Amino acid sequence: MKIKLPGLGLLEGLAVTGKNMVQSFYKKERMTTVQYPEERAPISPNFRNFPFLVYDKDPQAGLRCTACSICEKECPPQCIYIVLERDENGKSLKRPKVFDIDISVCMNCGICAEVCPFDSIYMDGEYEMSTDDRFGGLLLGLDRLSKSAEYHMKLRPEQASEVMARRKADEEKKAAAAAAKAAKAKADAEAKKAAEQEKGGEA
Amino acid sequence: MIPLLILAPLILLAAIGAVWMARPVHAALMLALTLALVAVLYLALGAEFIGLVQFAVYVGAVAVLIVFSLLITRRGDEAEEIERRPKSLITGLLCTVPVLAVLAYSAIFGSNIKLIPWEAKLTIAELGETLFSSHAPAVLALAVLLTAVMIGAALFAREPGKTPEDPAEK
Amino acid sequence: MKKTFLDRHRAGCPDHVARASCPPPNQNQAFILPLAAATAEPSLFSPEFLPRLPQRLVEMILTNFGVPDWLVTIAGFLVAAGTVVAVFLSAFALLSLIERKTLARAQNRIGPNRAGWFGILQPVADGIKMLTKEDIVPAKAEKFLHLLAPILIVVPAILALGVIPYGREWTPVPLELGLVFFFAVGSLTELSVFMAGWASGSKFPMLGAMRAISQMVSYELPLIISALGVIMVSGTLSLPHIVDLQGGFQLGFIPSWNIFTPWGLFAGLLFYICSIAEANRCPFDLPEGESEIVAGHMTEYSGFKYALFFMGEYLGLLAIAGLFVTLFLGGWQAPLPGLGFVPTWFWFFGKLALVIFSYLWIRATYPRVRIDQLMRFAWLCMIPMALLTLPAAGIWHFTGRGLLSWVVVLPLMLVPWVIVAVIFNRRLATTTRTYRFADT
Amino acid sequence: MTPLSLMLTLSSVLFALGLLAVLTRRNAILVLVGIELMLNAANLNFIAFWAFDSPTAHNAVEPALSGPMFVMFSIAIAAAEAAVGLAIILMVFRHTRSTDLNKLDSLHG
Repeated sequence: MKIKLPGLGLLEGLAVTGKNMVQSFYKKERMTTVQYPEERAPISPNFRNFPFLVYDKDPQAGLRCTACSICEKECPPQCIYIVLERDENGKSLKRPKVFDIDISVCMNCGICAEVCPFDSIYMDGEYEMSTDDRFGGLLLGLDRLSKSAEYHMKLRPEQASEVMARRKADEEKKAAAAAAKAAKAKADAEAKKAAEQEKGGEA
Repeated sequence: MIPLLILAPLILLAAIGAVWMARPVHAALMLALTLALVAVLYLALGAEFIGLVQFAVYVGAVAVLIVFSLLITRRGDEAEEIERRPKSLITGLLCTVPVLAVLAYSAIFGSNIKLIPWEAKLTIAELGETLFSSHAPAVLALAVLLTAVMIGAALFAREPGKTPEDPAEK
Repeated sequence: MKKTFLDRHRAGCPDHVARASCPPPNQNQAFILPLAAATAEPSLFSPEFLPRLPQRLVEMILTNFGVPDWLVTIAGFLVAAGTVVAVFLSAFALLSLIERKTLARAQNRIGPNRAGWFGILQPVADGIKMLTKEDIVPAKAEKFLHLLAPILIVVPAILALGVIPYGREWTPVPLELGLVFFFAVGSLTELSVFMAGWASGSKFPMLGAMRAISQMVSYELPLIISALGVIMVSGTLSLPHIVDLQGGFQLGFIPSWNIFTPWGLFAGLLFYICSIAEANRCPFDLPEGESEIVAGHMTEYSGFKYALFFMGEYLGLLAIAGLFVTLFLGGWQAPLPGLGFVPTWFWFFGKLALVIFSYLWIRATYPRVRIDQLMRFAWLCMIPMALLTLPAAGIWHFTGRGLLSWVVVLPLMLVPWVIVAVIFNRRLATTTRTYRFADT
Repeated sequence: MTPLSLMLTLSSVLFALGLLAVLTRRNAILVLVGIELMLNAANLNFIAFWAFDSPTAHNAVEPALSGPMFVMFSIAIAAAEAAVGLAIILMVFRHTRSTDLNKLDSLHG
């Protein structure tokens, strides 16, 4: 039965801060703060800040984004603006000519990363985004948004590796499908040629 | 003699300020200044303990009390106060000037008793001893008076009817 | 003169005090006690006389130049005042850094370490920042009073610092009525807090000032009553003499400070709590509670006047802590018998550092007290307990000041303390809070 | 103009100023300021006579400190009077919402 003397609560409070004060000098896990500009605290894996676009090898050609603008429609604060690139006679080139995200509006919810069918947009981990220009500086264009797949791999290893695995599997399937289609097309072509030879023969 | 000559005009100026100033809080602060200067005068005259007690009691407590009650009863009526003052001043002066004349006459010409000046020094030990030996009943009466005053003042100033309810019990 | 009670008491000076250091004080002492016993002039640089070095140097130089005697004493006092101000302004600068570092350590942070080596130049940085900030005076403010208020907060703190005995040889101004002077000057801060609040013109400072004054007034009473016990027992109001009477050791190693007496323990605790409230420090820092009244009476101040307020607050804290050390922790008396070689002012500033560290520790621990709890605590708990220490000191004196008096006085003090503590605790015990979780 | 007479004239002028304040001020609290001034003038007389006239020379029997003693009691009583006076003024203010002495004439009959 802990005797509850009226004054003891005060002393216990002092004991707690005293312990903190003393241990902060020698116990490592007590000192959670780091000297910010020089050392930086490691960010946790699923920390998400503004989105970024992934490109495989070449920033222009390898850009995974096909300007389907699903993310533009899904974005709650509507801070994404996409213009589809079309060649001279209006046929879509499945590539964004303009892809702007207004990071002063973006609330880092990550919905665009979830809905993107082409694994092209993911949440970034970079938090030092301060600029001196309130409007232009906070409107990130394609050049600042697109980052390499290796960066994605470095930023979020397991998510990136999962995406790469899935993409590799798709390629193989596509390749296989293409091969199969090619084979079928070849088979049809031969069957048609054979049919024409019989018709030629009959005629 | 020199400190007295320096302090006397200062005290008068501060007292005039306390009487004449339009805004009540300024008058109260000038009163605090007068009381502080009178305390310094007591120190100059050699009564240190009295000077320090006067400083602590008056400047520390009474002046704050007056200023506090001025805050509580704040009503911006200085304007009336200013425009009405000339009329009230004449009647006021009519009453106080004869009083002042009598007092001043007796002060300057009246005192012909043989004074034997001495090096005035108030030792705290003597003051304490006389206070508690020959004046002990007076001190006890004063103690009773002060407690009665404290309780009375608290009762007067309290809101009528409403006992201050204790938030903890709610 | 017939032998009065006080003479009989003083003639029989308490034995444990070395007779030499306890002259019967009922001689006709001058308003200012003789500066130092006319011992042989000590060597100029002996550690004991270090604090008085500048004063003695100036007096020596001036007497060589044939300056009239009264001018020399005035110059001596000015230089002594200069040393006090220099020492305690640097202590104020250091204290503002140490406070932030200790609070940081209590919260597992490191505290300011950017400006200079380990943050040692942080006070300089703060000072420059304060000086370069623009000094805004609100339009509706009374210009003169607005300027006068911060000055009137710093002046009493420095005046009070001049009276405290820092070493056997060094009391800047050894007044015969040191304690009365301290409290008289200390009560001036209430007027200046009012001026700060009222002269700023707007509502927040006015409310903050009213709260600050009601707190300081209601905590000044127990402060003075708990100091009365010391005056009663020592029989004098002069601080150097009170410290002399706390010399010597009981039972061989316990120093006979006032804190180690049955009544002194409780009076010291009350004085300590009231000194926290008087200096407006946490947990009684209601007047400038940031969450409630912006910055209390200091809201409309900026730049140097704001820095003056902080200087006033910290110097006031140093002064009241110095008085606590002088009255209860035996000023410059050594804690253990065989430490004669250490200069005495070292003990005073060591104890002062410990007391100030305890203030910081308390600030790191306790939440702010609500205004009505604060008032009820002062009037219902502090003043009765402070009044209780007076009869206890009397009984302690008349039962011979020895072990027997401990046995008699301690229960007399403990029982009411426990009763009040339990009653206070039960009334304040808030009803247990019932949590209603959202019914999912 | 001996120092004693200087002190006496000072206290008489202070007394006159206090009386002037009591007579001319309309705000009840400032009347109290006048009363405080008058009380201080009286105290000043006591201390002046004590300081400039050697008590022991005249009659050794009478205690030397009658002046300061009187002033001690008068300061205490003046503080008590100020406290009660202000409490009454607050009560009157709460009742009639004004401290203007001219408005407090409900006993006019």
